Amino acid sequence: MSAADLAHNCLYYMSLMREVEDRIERKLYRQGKIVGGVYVGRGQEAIPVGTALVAEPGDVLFPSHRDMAVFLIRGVTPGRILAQYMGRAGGVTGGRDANMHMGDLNHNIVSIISALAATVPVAAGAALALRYQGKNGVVFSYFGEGSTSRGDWHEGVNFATVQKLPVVFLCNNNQYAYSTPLSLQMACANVADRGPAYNMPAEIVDGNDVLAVYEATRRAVEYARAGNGPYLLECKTFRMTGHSAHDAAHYVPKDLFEEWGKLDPITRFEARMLAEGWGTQTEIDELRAAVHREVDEGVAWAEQSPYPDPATLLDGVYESS
Amino acid sequence: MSAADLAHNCLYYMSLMREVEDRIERKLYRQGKIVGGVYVGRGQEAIPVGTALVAEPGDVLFPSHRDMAVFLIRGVTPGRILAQYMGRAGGVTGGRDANMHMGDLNHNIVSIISALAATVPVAAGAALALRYQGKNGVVFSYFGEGSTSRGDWHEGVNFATVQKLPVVFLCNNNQYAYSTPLSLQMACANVADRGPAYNMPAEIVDGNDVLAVYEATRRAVEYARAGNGPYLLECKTFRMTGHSAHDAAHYVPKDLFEEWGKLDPITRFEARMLAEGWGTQTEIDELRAAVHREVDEGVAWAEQSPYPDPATLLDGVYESS
Amino acid sequence: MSTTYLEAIREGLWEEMERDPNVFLLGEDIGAYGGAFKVTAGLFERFGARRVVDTPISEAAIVGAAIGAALMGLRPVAEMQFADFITCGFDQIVNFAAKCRYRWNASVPMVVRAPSGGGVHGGPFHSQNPEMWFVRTPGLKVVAPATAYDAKGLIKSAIRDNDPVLFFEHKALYRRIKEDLPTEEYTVPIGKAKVVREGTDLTIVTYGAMVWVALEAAGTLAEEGASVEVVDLRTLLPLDRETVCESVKKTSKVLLLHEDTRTGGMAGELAASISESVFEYLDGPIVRVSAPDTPVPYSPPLEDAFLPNAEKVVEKARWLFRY
Amino acid sequence: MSTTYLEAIREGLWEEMERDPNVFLLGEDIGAYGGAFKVTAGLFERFGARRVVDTPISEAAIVGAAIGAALMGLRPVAEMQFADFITCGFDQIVNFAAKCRYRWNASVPMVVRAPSGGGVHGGPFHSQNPEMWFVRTPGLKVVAPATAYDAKGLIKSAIRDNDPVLFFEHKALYRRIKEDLPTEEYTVPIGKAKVVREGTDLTIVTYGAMVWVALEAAGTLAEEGASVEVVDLRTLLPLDRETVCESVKKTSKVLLLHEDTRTGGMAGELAASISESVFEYLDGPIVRVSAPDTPVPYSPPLEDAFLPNAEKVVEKARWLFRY
Ligand SMILES: Cc1ncc(C[n+]2csc(CCOP(=O)(O)OP(=O)(O)O)c2C)c(N)n1
Ligand SMILES: Cc1ncc(C[n+]2csc(CCOP(=O)(O)OP(=O)(O)O)c2C)c(N)n1
Ligand SMILES: [Mg+2]
Ligand SMILES: [Mg+2]
Repeated sequence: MSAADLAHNCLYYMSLMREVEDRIERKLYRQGKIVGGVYVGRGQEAIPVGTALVAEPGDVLFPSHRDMAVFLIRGVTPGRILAQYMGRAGGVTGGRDANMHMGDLNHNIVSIISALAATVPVAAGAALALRYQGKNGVVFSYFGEGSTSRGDWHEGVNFATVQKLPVVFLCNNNQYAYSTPLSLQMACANVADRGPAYNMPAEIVDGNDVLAVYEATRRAVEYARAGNGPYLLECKTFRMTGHSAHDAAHYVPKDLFEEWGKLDPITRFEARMLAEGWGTQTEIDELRAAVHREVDEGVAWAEQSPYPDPATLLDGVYESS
Repeated sequence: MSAADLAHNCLYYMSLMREVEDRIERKLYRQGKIVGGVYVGRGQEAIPVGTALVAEPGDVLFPSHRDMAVFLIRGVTPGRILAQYMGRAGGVTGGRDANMHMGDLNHNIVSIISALAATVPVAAGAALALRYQGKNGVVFSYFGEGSTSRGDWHEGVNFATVQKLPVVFLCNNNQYAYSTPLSLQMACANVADRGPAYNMPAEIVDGNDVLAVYEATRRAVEYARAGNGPYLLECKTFRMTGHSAHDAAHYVPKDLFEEWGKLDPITRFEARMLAEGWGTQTEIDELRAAVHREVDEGVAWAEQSPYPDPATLLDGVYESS
Repeated sequence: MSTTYLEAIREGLWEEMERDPNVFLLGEDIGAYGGAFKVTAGLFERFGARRVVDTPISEAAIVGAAIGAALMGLRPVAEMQFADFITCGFDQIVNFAAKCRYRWNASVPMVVRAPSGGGVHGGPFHSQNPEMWFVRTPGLKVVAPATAYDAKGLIKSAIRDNDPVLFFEHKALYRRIKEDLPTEEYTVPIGKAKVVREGTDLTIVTYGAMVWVALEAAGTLAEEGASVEVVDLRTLLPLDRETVCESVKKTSKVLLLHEDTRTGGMAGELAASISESVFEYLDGPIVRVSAPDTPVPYSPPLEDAFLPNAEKVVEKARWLFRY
Repeated sequence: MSTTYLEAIREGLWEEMERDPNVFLLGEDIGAYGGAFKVTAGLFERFGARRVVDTPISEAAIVGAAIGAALMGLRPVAEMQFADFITCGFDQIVNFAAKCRYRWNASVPMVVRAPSGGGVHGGPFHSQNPEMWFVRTPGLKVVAPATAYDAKGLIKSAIRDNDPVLFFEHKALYRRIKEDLPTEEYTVPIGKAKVVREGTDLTIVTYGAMVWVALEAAGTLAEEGASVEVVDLRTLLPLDRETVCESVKKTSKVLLLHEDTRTGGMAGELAASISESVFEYLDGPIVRVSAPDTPVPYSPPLEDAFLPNAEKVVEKARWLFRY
């Protein structure tokens, strides 16, 4: 892929994620069309985009709750995602589960459960399976810095490193876990400081720079795919919203929002594109308009999708049922 | 305490632990007087002894399954311990639980449960309580290297370091967890390599050298008591037995037993005592004889202790019952 | 001055913290933020970081630390952000806390608060009713209040109890119900059910949010001439079998109702207990109304179909009357 | 050539591994060591480290990795060293594995083997019967064989099943029972109970090690002229309510027996089910024999008092006959 094509892809998926999430959080949620929790990755789009664009089709991805672009990049349509949030039959889980609790093995995406970091050992098991099957796929395991406090995180990472499994651990360190700042979450300064505990390479990258994330992910994936075992990538970023749509984040010092707002991954990358000559302002404007249209269509598609039929309530608890 | 007194104490408790455990594993168990699992700390006595001798009365100890000397040092008699193993009413748990699953808050010792490392967060909570109560006690949290793989270990250590709690984490790295060697347990070379993950000082000490353990523990305890937070001490040693009395440890290369046998903490320390002039051979012989007598008496005491009355089966599930 | 169920819990915590300096709270985001549901709002400001401890995302450490502090004589109240996450600290509760006293005579006076239940469109992981995992574990006490009065009185009793207590607060009740509470101090005893409506023709035994469903159903049935007694268990373990059986003796018909899924639910234990003790008084099958055996679905039409409601109760009661 | 219960499980694993290259094992000390109980002895030598994976002491990782591998199309069989430690991987089982299919239509064809049960002087943490934690969790299947024949046939079915199956092997049966097994291949279907002794006066419903206790009791009662039918559930979830109810219809009296503690035990679910479906056939209370509501004590006289046995069953049955 040419640098310009890559740049275009990066901008497209970051913008698409931003727009889908904006629509969800600022429109549909407030209109009461989405009930239940809404968590967005505003300001963090460079992380799912810069990482998932590296993934090969045979790689298996375990996005967390602020990684919507992973779905978009793997080909899950905005319509299905929007329908998911609205609890419609056309949603990824057909109304069974909410928001980012979705997966689709046709796209090699495994659904999180709500318990944070529970996917980490599962990701290790998927990596074990890929190696077992003689495939050279890599597993992408996503989580926030707060999730690294969980026992499952430790057990999963430890097992993966002992077994030298092809997993890249992708941490978005947005410095908050709900209302809890890093300093009340861990005594170390960086999540990457946890790498040596597992004899695992750990790298810190600017999580608001999509190309830096992309390049670092390539290094990580190459390392893992070559059979060297897991690699931890800590993407420093900031959560530009409350924890969820109902949280005003009063506990975050205002100047942090301002400071990090200047580092917005999309604005920054648009400037970079122009500077590098990877695109023109017109192209950027067109991209933005196209994204808008795509999301408009997605919303329309989702809204026409019916609610699931209550008669299906009992189906699918077991294979036969 | 004079160096000679300290040395005498060290030798006495190491020998007492050795003798009690020998009696349990090599006599009572084989005689069928102990049913259920028997795990001993043969060859590792320097660790519970060198650490627990540092403890102040107000310190709270969480010994694991190879740390019998902790009980002896805190004043739990061999008789009560032997009765515990034999399921007698006079045992520490009155026949309710087996072997090292015992605790006694009168001696500030908390009982492990079987799930490894489950005591680690509990130890953190005890340390929180000591600080809360304005006491300057330190908590001693014991575990084997294999137990550090557990999620509870990670969560407990992480919480303790975030809260800067007065806990010393005391790891006996005896290089096996049941049949599992270190290399299948963790990808790092030392348990101490896990310290930086929690921004916690971590020190490696010769776990078969009781004075080295003692001195290192003093450093660790001083650090924790001063309010600096947890300290991790990794005591390198070797499990000179099978995992339990029914395990012949065929999976351990024979030469490892030979090699480590030469480093037996008791033999080694006796030589050191003589060399340093902390005691004479006569004194050592007398100590050994005294230990023998003490354990003989303990066994006699335990054997005369009745079995618990089945009529008490339902008592004590709740406070009132 | 009406008090919501949520405020009642907060008041209970507050009063106990004022009364006993050994009471303290720990959990995720419970400090300055006041907790995901704001149950602990204001407590951090009043009692400070020493007594309102924000923790990392570590349910095993939260429960474990509570156990450790309890063993040292404190009275910790741990919060699970959602009851669903209690599975992450499960071993600590069922193996450590529950068995300490029986094994080595050590008290663990700890409370674990857990916002549970559906009807809030929370989906499979924010709606569960996990009580039966604990009701089947000797050594624990399990409480599930239905009213603001009981919520306050029971949280206070739970804190004073010398055994580990799981306190299931129903999320759907938090702000939906409001009562005038006594101004003087009171507690509600653990282990005592309550007849919340008297009747002679049928006993409905239930707890938590379903008490309101039962009362609604009883109202409808009254219009049809049936006199329904409603027993609110309030405590699930130890179970007040006596109050249940007394009621059944009187009415001879019983409907067991819970929001939890059917198989292995509380109704089973009640059915066994009733059948063992007052079989001869029964003049009809013991019937159940519960959620079906599925995860809790998210989408409103599915969740509505999943949850028991007054209509389903009335229908089942009518069937039983026809029996 | 007689086969023990333990050998039967090993044979089942072995045959399935020979048959299907996607089947693999993971757990603590299951490789060269052959597992704490030697169930997997010889499999490492035959199938190597790729298919017999020794893990760190990480129950959550063991179950989690099994889920991940199952999602990718493998058929992992995870071993818990003791069933008691399943609490350490609890969230993975009840929230991850159990709900995948319902939530997003993903198969988790995983088996978790768990040596459970008392009578081996294992004390509170090596003797538990944790089945009800899982029976109350929709999406799981739960199996608890009583015979070598069923153990082999059910482990094979469990491995071939496309849903997560918990396989409780009773430790006290491992080497205590021996049977001649068919030389040809067979499986035993999940979800089907079995009448292991026919009778007309009383039905005893039970499972696991208690099947043998029930049979012993039935023998004693036969000498007293009572004809006792014994139903071995074999699978606890999905529960074969039909076989149970058919038997009760025939005998009109029922005794529910389990080694697990009483409150919240399997007997509750059975009592509810029987009372709902075949109430009119009952001519006496549904009675229970079970362990009491305590942790499992270690000391032999205490454990003996704790465990149900034939004497206690006979006594309860006599009471019921007198009723
Ligand atoms: C085991 C568990 N405990 C608590 C929660 C509630 N919860 C949901 S998201 C969240 C914060 C997560 O923080 P982090 O991992 O840093 O991810 P971020 O939201 O910042 O991206 C919490 C506490 C949960 N989902 N799972
Ligand atoms: C959670 C859990 N899983 C498995 C076991 C079974 N088990 C008991 S001791 C042991 C090995 C412990 O190894 P380590 O921590 O190194 O201590 P050591 O025995 O070597 O002193 C195992 C696997 C257990 N007790 N708890
Ligand atoms: Mg975060
Ligand atoms: Mg070890």
